[in-house]
Amino acid sequence: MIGEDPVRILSHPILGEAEPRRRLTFTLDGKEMSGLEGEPIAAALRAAGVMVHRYTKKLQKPRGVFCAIGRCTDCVMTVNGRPNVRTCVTPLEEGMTVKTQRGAGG
Amino acid sequence: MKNDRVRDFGEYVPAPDDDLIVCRCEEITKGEIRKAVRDGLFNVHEVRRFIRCGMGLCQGKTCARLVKAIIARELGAPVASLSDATGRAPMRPMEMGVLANETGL
Amino acid sequence: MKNTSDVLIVGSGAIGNAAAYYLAKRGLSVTVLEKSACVGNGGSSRNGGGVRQSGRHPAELPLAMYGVKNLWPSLSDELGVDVEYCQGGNLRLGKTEAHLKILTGLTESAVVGGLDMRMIGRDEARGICPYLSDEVIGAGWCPTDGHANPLLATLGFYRAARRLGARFVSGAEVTGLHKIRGRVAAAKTADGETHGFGRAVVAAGYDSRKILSSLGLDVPISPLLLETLVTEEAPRMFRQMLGTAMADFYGHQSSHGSFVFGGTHGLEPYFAYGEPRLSSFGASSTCRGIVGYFPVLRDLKIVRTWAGWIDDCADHIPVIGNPEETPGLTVACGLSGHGFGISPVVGLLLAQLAAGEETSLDVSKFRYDRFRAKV
Amino acid sequence: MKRYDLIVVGAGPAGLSAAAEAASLGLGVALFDENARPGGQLFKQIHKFFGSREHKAKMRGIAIGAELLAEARGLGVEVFLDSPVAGLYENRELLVRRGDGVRHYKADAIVVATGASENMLAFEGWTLPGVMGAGAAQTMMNLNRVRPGNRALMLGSGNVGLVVGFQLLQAGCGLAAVVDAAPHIGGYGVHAAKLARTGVPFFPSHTVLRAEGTDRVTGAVIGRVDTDWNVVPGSEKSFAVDTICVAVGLSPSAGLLKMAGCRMRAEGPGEVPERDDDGETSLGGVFVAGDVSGIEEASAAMIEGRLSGLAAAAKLGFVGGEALENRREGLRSALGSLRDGMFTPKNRGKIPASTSEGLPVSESLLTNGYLGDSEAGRYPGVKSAPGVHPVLECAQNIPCNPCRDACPKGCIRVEGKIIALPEFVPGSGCSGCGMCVASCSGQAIFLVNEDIGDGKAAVTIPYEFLPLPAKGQTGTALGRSGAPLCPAEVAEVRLIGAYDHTALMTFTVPREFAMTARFWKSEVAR
Repeated sequence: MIGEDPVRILSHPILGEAEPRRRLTFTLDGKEMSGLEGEPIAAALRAAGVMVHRYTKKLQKPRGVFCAIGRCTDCVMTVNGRPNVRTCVTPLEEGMTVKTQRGAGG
Repeated sequence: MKNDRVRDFGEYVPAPDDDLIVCRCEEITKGEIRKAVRDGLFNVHEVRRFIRCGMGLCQGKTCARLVKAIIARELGAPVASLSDATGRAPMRPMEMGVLANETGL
Repeated sequence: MKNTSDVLIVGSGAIGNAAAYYLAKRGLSVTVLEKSACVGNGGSSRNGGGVRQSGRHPAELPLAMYGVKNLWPSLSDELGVDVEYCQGGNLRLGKTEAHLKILTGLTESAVVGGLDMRMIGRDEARGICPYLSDEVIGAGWCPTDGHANPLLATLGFYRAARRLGARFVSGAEVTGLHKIRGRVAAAKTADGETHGFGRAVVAAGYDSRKILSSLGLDVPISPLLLETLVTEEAPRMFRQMLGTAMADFYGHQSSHGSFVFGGTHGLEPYFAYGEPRLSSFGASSTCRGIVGYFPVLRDLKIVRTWAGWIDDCADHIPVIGNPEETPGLTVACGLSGHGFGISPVVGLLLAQLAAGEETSLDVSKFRYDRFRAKV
Repeated sequence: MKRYDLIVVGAGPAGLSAAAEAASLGLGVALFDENARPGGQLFKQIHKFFGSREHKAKMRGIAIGAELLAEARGLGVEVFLDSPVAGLYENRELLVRRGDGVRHYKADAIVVATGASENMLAFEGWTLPGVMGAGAAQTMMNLNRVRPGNRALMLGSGNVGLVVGFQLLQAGCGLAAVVDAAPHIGGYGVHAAKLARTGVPFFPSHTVLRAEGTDRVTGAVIGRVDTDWNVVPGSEKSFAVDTICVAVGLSPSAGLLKMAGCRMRAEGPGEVPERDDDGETSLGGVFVAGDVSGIEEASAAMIEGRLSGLAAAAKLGFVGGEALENRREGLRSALGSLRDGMFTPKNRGKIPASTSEGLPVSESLLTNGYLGDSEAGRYPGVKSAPGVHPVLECAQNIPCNPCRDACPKGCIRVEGKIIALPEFVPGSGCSGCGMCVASCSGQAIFLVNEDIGDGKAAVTIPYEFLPLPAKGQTGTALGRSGAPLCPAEVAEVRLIGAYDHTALMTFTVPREFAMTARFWKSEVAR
């Protein structure tokens, strides 16, 4: 099941085999997608090949994961209607609606 | 540190990377920072307050060092002569509703 | 550089910088000495940005009205920087009959002073700002009030004054002023330097008290902590300046989209003067106030909180003028937490006082020696 | 108000160590961390640590994290996860987010162990998705187990850049180059050599000029810089990469300390808190440990944590006298031995010309990332000998000695300080057990049998990649530089528990390559 996503690391020389985890479904801009229970939204998106999380307010430039530990706030998206959610530290939940954020969202 | 702010910077010489984004949150460029310094904003705090670089969602966690280096270079001063921006609570963005819900006082 | 100038200003806050600008514009040589390493580092950069006329003491109201009529609308053009002045009105909100009584009192007093202000009901208030809690039953409404960005206005005056040739020295703490042959004519800084001048303007917030005491003047001001917070950027919601009958909080949405709110929790007098430090409960207190009146803001994230000092005067209105017993000295202090909105006009009055001109407004109510014992 | 003797902020190596030390002395300790799992960066650090036994050398970061957490919990430390500390206020009061509210906590002593955040470099295109901190790549692949990309460029050759570069390879992501503006590689030579022998090129005195792409990174252009940091015209080189990792140093995450008014001092381009030898700051009773007090390795952070936990305990009267002195002395000496050698914090930015043994430092290692074939023999671990024997390609004084302890036969000598270069003692009867190979955190030890008959030699290398080759498989032997040398057949692959995930792979090559073949690839050279 995990093997559906080619960028997931299933076998790792040090970390071993990936533990099987439950698949969760969520939507990105209305499109149904899936990820794994316990992983941040950003990881599920990356596994699905999504790189662009938002477009900036002034220059409408794309942004994605940059620090991955919740500090830089570059990876924010509109999640369940709330803008500016740090996807790299927010766990994925079943049924989430995730939207590519434009500017400040809203 | 006493700082007499009378200073002649001479003509502004545009740099090829003036349009480089430095503050990622507020999309402030290197050129804007350089011009702010020439306008008399001589430290990290004043530049932040005047052009908002480092005042966005991440509060300067990414760009602080870069901004400081640009200011120092424009002033012709060592980086160590400038202090970093102050730390401000909350260390991570926090919803009003959460902050309002105080327990354990 | 020679340490002499026509006018020496102590303090580069909003008022000192505004005075420097208006003086430099008059062609006078100006030096501004600032204790901090940073210009505009006191209350000027730390307040909620209100440009209010409503809720002012009758003595202060003419200053606020003059500024709103004559200075604020053109300030961005004048300074060459957008100070984000927004004349969106002021809503002072109430939830109880007791609140309405306070608001009615404030409104009546403002009307006597000639201000366009009135009490409005629940529906009209909601028509002006649709995000109010259902608990709001009425408000005082002043349509000509508004807000501006204190950082940009304070630094904008600084920048404009500097362009006109005013000399600013930061990190220069004035330890005392000195008379020469009966006239205030020199200032000493902590590093032992002396500055000579034709006239001194003291606009140093609470520190003014110590500086003035070096000339034998005592002004009854005390430091009061102010705590402010700012949120993440949000889509445009409302233009008004907001407050409440009980002054639990006040604030506005800036043109950037972030909300700036200040608040009081009642324990402000008990913090010792020094580097201003936040209380651990202030932001929570302010947030409770805000979400109580604007439940829709509950999920909005706070990104920064900070503290500053108010120079609170015994009767909560400023001291402005040229004390007769110290020729050569002009004073503006004790702005008592409502200085930002009147900073351009106070700066202009200081410039007029220092330049020996007739002032645009009567400042006699702000005399330094007006204080009398109660019994 | 919930009150503790000690509150520790940050459950990384320093924080966990501080909490455990204090709890072991009887303090009531709470530990707060913003993350869902404790360990700080330890759980991303899948490489083996340097140092000696007391520093948990040759253990991997992940295992150290698990061990420290178990120790702290076992000693009664209350660990609060998902609990970001919003602020540090007067009287050692903390405001902490707990669920959908905030709680107030106070303590008689506080240890701030909030770690560091990555420095950044601004260049054209650096805001494109695909440009990220090296730490971000590490988080994505080692915690979240997704590859950050398929082919990356690493900017920065300090230990973070080198270690994360290797981890990218382990995760199955290609590494196009390691680029550094400095004229020399900043991190340990052994870390660089691990990359170089797989064929990763190093570009010292180069900087990234731009990231290419419109909606994500599709390439990177680098250029050479002269001594004034100006780009040399015509020196541009392009790489087809989808990921650019930035590893240009770390800065203390000192926000809590600064908001509380802690005195800071300038250090390099940033600021660090002023502190005494035990980590106490200008805010009495508030201590710092780990990267927040100045950037060092995690091994040092753990000892600093112990020292601050101990000092807090002493301040609160839980320990004193000889017990305190002995413990403190032991910890300080352990810290001192880690801070010794060529890479001591005092040497930052400087390159010594010779080792403490007086041997010239390998210029090739510093610029190309590998020992020149003609240089290797000058170091005491590299000697020819009959039969199977270890070859220790350890050429810099770094604080590390597990190889000595790993050898049951006494073939390896590390004299005096742990920064001394290991020496191979010929004739001591190497059995070829491979424990030294697996114990070397720098993967710089090889077993060589220079003559196994038939004109062949056998070379055993540490191998931490998947898939593991099979016995009999043919491939190509690569030299230290990653250049193909000759065909090589896999003779044996050993992976036992004691090797801790480092496989020992033996391949055979013509005899003349015994002292130069140092890696193996399954592709057959054309």
